[in-house]
Amino acid sequence: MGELLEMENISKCFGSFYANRNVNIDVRRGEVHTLLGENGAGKSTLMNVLIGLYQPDGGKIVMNGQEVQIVSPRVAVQHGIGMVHQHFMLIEDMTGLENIILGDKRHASPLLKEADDRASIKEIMDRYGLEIDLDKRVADMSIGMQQRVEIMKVLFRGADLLILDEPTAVLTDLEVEGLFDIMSALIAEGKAIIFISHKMREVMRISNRVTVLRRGESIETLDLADTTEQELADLMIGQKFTESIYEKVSTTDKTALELKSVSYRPEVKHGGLKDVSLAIHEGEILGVAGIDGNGQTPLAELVTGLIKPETGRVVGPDGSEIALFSPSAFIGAGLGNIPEDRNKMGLVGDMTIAENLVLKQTQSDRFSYGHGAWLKTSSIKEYAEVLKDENDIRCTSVNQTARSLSGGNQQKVILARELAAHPKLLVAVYPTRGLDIGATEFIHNQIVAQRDAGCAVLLISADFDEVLKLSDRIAVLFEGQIMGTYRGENPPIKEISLAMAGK
Amino acid sequence: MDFFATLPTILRATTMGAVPILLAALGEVFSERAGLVNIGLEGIMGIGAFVAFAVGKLTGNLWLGLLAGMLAGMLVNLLYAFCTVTLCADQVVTGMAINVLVPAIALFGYNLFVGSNSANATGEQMASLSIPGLASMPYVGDAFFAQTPLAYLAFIMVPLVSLFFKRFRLGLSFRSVGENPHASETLGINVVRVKYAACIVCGALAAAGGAFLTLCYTPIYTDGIVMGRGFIALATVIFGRWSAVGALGASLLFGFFDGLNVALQAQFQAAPVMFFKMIPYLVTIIALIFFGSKHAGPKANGQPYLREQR
Amino acid sequence: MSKKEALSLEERNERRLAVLTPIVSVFLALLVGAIIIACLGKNPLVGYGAMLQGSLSDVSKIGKTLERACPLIFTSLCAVFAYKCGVYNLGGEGQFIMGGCASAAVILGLGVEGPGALSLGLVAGIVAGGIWGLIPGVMKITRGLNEMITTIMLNYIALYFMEYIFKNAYSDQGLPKTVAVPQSARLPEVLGTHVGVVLAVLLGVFLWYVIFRTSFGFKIRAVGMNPIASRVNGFSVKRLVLLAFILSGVIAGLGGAVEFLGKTPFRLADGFGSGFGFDGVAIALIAQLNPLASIVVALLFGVLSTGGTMMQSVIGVPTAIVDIIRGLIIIFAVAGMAMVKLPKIKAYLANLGPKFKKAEASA
Amino acid sequence: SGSSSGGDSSSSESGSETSGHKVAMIMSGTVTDGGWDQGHYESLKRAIDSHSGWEMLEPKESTANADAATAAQSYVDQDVDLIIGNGNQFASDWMEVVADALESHPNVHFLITNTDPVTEMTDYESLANVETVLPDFTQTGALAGVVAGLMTQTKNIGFISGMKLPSSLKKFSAYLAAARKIDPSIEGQYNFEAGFTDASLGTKLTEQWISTNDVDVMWGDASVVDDGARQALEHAGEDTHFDIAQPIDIVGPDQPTVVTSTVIDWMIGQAMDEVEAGSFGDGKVIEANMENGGIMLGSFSDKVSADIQAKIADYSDQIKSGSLLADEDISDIMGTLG
Ligand SMILES: Nc1ncnc2c1ncn2[C@@H]1O[C@H](COP(=O)(O)OP(=O)(O)OP(=O)(O)O)[C@@H](O)[C@H]1O
Ligand SMILES: Nc1ncnc2c1ncn2[C@@H]1O[C@H](COP(=O)(O)OP(=O)(O)OP(=O)(O)O)[C@@H](O)[C@H]1O
Ligand SMILES: [Mg+2]
Ligand SMILES: [Mg+2]
Repeated sequence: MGELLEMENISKCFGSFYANRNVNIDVRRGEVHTLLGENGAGKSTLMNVLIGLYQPDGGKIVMNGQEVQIVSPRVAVQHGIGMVHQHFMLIEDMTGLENIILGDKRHASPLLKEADDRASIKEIMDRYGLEIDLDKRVADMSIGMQQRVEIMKVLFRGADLLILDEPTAVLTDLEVEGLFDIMSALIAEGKAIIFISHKMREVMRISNRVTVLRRGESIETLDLADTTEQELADLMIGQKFTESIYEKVSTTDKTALELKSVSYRPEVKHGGLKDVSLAIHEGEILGVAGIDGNGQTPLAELVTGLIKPETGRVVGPDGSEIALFSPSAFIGAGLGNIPEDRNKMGLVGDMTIAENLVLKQTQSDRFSYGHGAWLKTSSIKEYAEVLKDENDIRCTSVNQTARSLSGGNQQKVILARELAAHPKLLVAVYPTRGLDIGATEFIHNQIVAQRDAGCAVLLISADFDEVLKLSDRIAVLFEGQIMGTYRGENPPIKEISLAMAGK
Repeated sequence: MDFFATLPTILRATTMGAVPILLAALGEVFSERAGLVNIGLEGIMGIGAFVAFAVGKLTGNLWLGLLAGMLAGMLVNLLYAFCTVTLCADQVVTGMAINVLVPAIALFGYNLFVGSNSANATGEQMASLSIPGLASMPYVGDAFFAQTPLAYLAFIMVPLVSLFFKRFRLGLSFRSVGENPHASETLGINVVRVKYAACIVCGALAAAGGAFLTLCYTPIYTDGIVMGRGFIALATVIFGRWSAVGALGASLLFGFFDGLNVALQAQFQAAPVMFFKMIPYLVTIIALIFFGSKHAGPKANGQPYLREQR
Repeated sequence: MSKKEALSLEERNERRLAVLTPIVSVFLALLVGAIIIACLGKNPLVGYGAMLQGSLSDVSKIGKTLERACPLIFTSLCAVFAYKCGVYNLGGEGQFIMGGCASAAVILGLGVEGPGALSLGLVAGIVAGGIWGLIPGVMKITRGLNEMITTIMLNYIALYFMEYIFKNAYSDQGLPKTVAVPQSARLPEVLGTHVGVVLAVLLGVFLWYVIFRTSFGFKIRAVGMNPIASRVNGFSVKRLVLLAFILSGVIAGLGGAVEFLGKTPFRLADGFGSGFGFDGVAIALIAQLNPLASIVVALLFGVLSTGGTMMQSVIGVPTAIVDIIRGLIIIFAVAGMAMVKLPKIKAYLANLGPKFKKAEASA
Repeated sequence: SGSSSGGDSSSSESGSETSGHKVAMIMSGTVTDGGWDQGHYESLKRAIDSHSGWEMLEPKESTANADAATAAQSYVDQDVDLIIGNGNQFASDWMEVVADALESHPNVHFLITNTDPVTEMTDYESLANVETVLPDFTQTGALAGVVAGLMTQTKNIGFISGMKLPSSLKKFSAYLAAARKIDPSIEGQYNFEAGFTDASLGTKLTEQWISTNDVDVMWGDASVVDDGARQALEHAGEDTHFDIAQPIDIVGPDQPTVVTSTVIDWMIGQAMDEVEAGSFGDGKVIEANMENGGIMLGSFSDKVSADIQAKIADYSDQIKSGSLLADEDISDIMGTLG
């Protein structure tokens, strides 16, 4: 048949829940085969089965016409399968080189053969134009380079079939182009790639064929040439999908927060701020565009009170300078925060959904007697039920842990909590990273609704499309500096792109 | 007191005191590098001390005693491994349970072994081995070059362990498992096997540290003979920043201040000596304050690992 | 609607397991103990009978058992509170001892008597325990030092400090024990035990309320589970962590003062508080960090101690047997509770449920 | 540990119909500690051998402070006639048990060793069912002192005790005073805080004294810590460094440094006699001394020449008659001990 891989009737349950049910997919040499599906559709699960991390509860895997049992990632490597995981699988404290050669078994010697390995890695780097600083600690690398390390790990082990699980979720457009170049070079050599992404633009651009998964089942496999973006989107969510277009508003002059010549560790290129002046107005969305690692994190931390500027002033809505930089002070002044890392910063994963929804309000009279002296558990639960329905949080009960939710639903919990407090300033950092089109749409709608209600929104995103789509004004951040501020209505895309590259 | 007159004895006490801690700490380095914090060192040292004592006495062969002790340590730590690695139980509590259970087993064994026959209560001692020439050096000669073979072995272990983590494929795998087991697994490293291996090595080394107490220090076993050395070993691993050389430095430091404590006790006899006894512990804390960086060690240290869980 | 019921059934099952596992582990440990006893040629049934008889057979025995459990309740509550906030306080013993020392120092040092002295002694214990908890807390917050190590080191320092108290500072005629607390400053007796036991139980109930029913406890738990998210969401994490250190120290310190003021011989001497800290940690974890369950488990440990002593003397087995049983209980409980949380076992147990249901229905 | 004569409990319960007596011993350490508790245990065994009709229960070893009262209570419940506590630490822990037993179990008696009821049992309301044993520590110390004085070449002798008890202070003072009767230039090193479990501390302390103070004879009063001291002596040379053991006779080929032992018998036989006769109690103090065989020197190793042995015998007679040491000799030294 010429197929490199066939997965037939694969099923995988977690407890009594089927993450995959009778999934079928076949992959040919020299193609990019895209898996498309909503959050929780079972894409990663299927791939984890293929790579030997999970053991399937049913079905079979055929490689090159022969049935194989992939009982561990090691076996997968032997069959020439390699995977770049959705969440990076890197040892942050080790160098790029160490990460790449880790666990590799090509030498019989128990000793490390760094020089040999370095040479073969260099060769691969040259062949595909992968640029990696091998002696840098992964923790000190940019996200893009980390991803290249991930790809190198797979190539170094001689994979014929590469699985890329949402590789672009964290990349800038420029880096995505670089990745696509590498992918093209790989398939030109006859290797096969399974690609997962929620960004339809990318899917349309790079795929040869697309398999759509829905609720753990494979729906259809289509040649890209025979389909359209709309058809794929409809198949994926199981109903007609319409993407909203938001009206841009012109800026009011009521300032919610203003940074005046603010600096924070200006000597650091990636992770500092240099002489930043920026005003966020009520009733507008100010989008911050820029390549990840150019000061987004300190900017977000600064406007949420997590860090204190080293020089410069921060002025509140009434024109008074803010002196106390603590999250609670900012929250008290009306801050809503959708933080960068929902698991680490947004939610207490081991607490229930209900508890996460009232996280900041346990002392309020609504949820406790005597200013926090006795929690009203039933009020909390009722409130959670209401928010759950309003925000379409999909869960079996508000008493299940937040950790057990999918990313999209976790994000909805955070959004519900933050918006229920009617913030005056909403800071949203990468709010839709990794979310499917449906969830993304929902989050976007909510953010725009807040703006329309008069809230000032600071949107920080590495997704340029998202910034363009939502922002009323666009500021560009490069190496900790604001390169310029641009209008959101018919934005000068070319100029902005250049500014993002520091030109 | 004349510090320089007592120095050779303090130094001798330093090395004698450092060796058992060092051995246990080296074991703990393996364990923590693979992501397992083992508070049960104390108990493992205890069983090592007893079994080495009993088998050494029974067979008259101290090396056999040492091996038996190490074997016992491995077995005990396999129990720890089963609970923490296979069952994903809490590491601190499991270690704590080891510390309650294992010394009790050792004491029980001792009761059976010695019975009321006090002739069984005193065992054999390893003879020390002077290195000709070096042993007669002033100050350090007696302390460093007139040791028991087991002590030399302990010191030789330090560069070997260092080398293992720096230059060996398996050493790199150990480290990766402690940093990010999920990533290690995706690279074909068998995380569970590495963790078990770490536990076996840790059990053997910690038990050897215990065996040193009965084979090289004093020829008797008593309940509580480990006297908190297992906990000190834990501290030296942190203080030594999870490296073998660091652990050596930290255990020598502790040994030195423990030696100083005894020297002070010996010379200032009428003073409230309990304040001298605090010295090694105070120094450990102070040393940690000044040199124990915020570096928290292997990232996944102390966390359970299940393959099919994120 | 049916979904909700299914979940609550699952929740109920989980809760049932959480209670059942420790109970089963206790029985397993006793079973292994029985086998060892039988191997020694003694009758385990007689032994266990003696254990019950020696610990629970009459009011005064129950009183003694409660008194034995009392310090363990305090140290386990100390561990519960710290762990709930993500603080691995292994220094319960040191804090307990310092509580006893401070209590002794103020009462014997000032030579006071009467209920005033009693309250002073308790307060001193609270303060000293709090300080002994504060020290590792400050070291953790400012220098990032691992509290497991610092608290263990502080245990030793406390131990030697106590030696100074009972051998030098307040020694009874040069003997290695302090002068006894004056009769009038001792904790009053109730029903064959001292009132400290009541205090311990009330404290347990109070802590349950604080941890699970107040906003403060909510924050403590949140910090314990995810300090970063807690900070982002406006909790003063460092302050809460420090408070957890202090309060857990306070609990243990109060325990030390109660032990000193309530239990014969009303003195500090060698062995005061010995092993209570680690036992407390084990109890807390068997109780799954629930203050109320901690009280129950501590009582079990009390029964084991008093009854175990009786068992040894009646059937003549080595002391180590009781320690072995205790160790087995801890390890079985820990392993058992981990085991039922494993996905495979969980799935198996979840499948058991419906099967039982079906069997019941068809029967 | 060792098998008791009584077998299991069923027989011991039925044993109450015979007129036999039961005795139990409670200790902090173990019967094989090579020191304190072993000495007590051997005294008890000797007493049992010479008293038919007495049955010994399994000794209660490793008794934690917190369990000391419960342990005693468990024997009270079994109507054990004589409950022995090895050391004064039991005096304060047993206060309540003893008082309760007086009413509920009048046939139960308590013997606490190394305890002076006048100073250490002031808490007790009644001493009707209690006696103590108090060895003459001046005699023990003096015996060890003359041996040390005769054996030392360097004129430096050492002493390690587990705990700073009045008895330890008295022992050391008599030890040094007696040694100085032989050579007034003799210096004594001491440590009263070594505990009873850390053998390595004994080694380290002794090594210190050997190297900086030239100590060549040690006398130990700290159970296994003494073993540690012997270790250091052996390391320094077993032909020139000597140890005096106590409280049991352990001279033998596996203890090359031990030249003799100061042996204490805890007079348990006398207590048993009193129990049988019904005269036990009232806080009497049973004294153990050289006259009644409670205190003696054990056998000598071949390192003690016949000549020295003869001198020791001479001095022993003086000690026995009280003529060797004057009270001031002892109190002078005791005053320097801090
Ligand atoms: N380790 C796990 N344990 C339990 N359930 C899991 C686990 N992994 C996945 N699941 C379940 O399987 C379903 C599919 O998850 P999976 O990660 O495969 O989704 P996905 O399609 O990759 O989603 P996304 O687009 O968000 O990456 C989820 O809804 C989840 O409920
Ligand atoms: N530890 C866990 N235990 C049980 N189920 C889990 C666990 N982790 C994840 N899941 C399940 O996996 C599903 C998908 O989770 P996942 O985190 O992959 O979603 P996601 O949308 O990919 O999130 P993200 O965008 O953060 O990667 C969830 O629906 C959840 O039920
Ligand atoms: Mg996924
Ligand atoms: Mg995702």
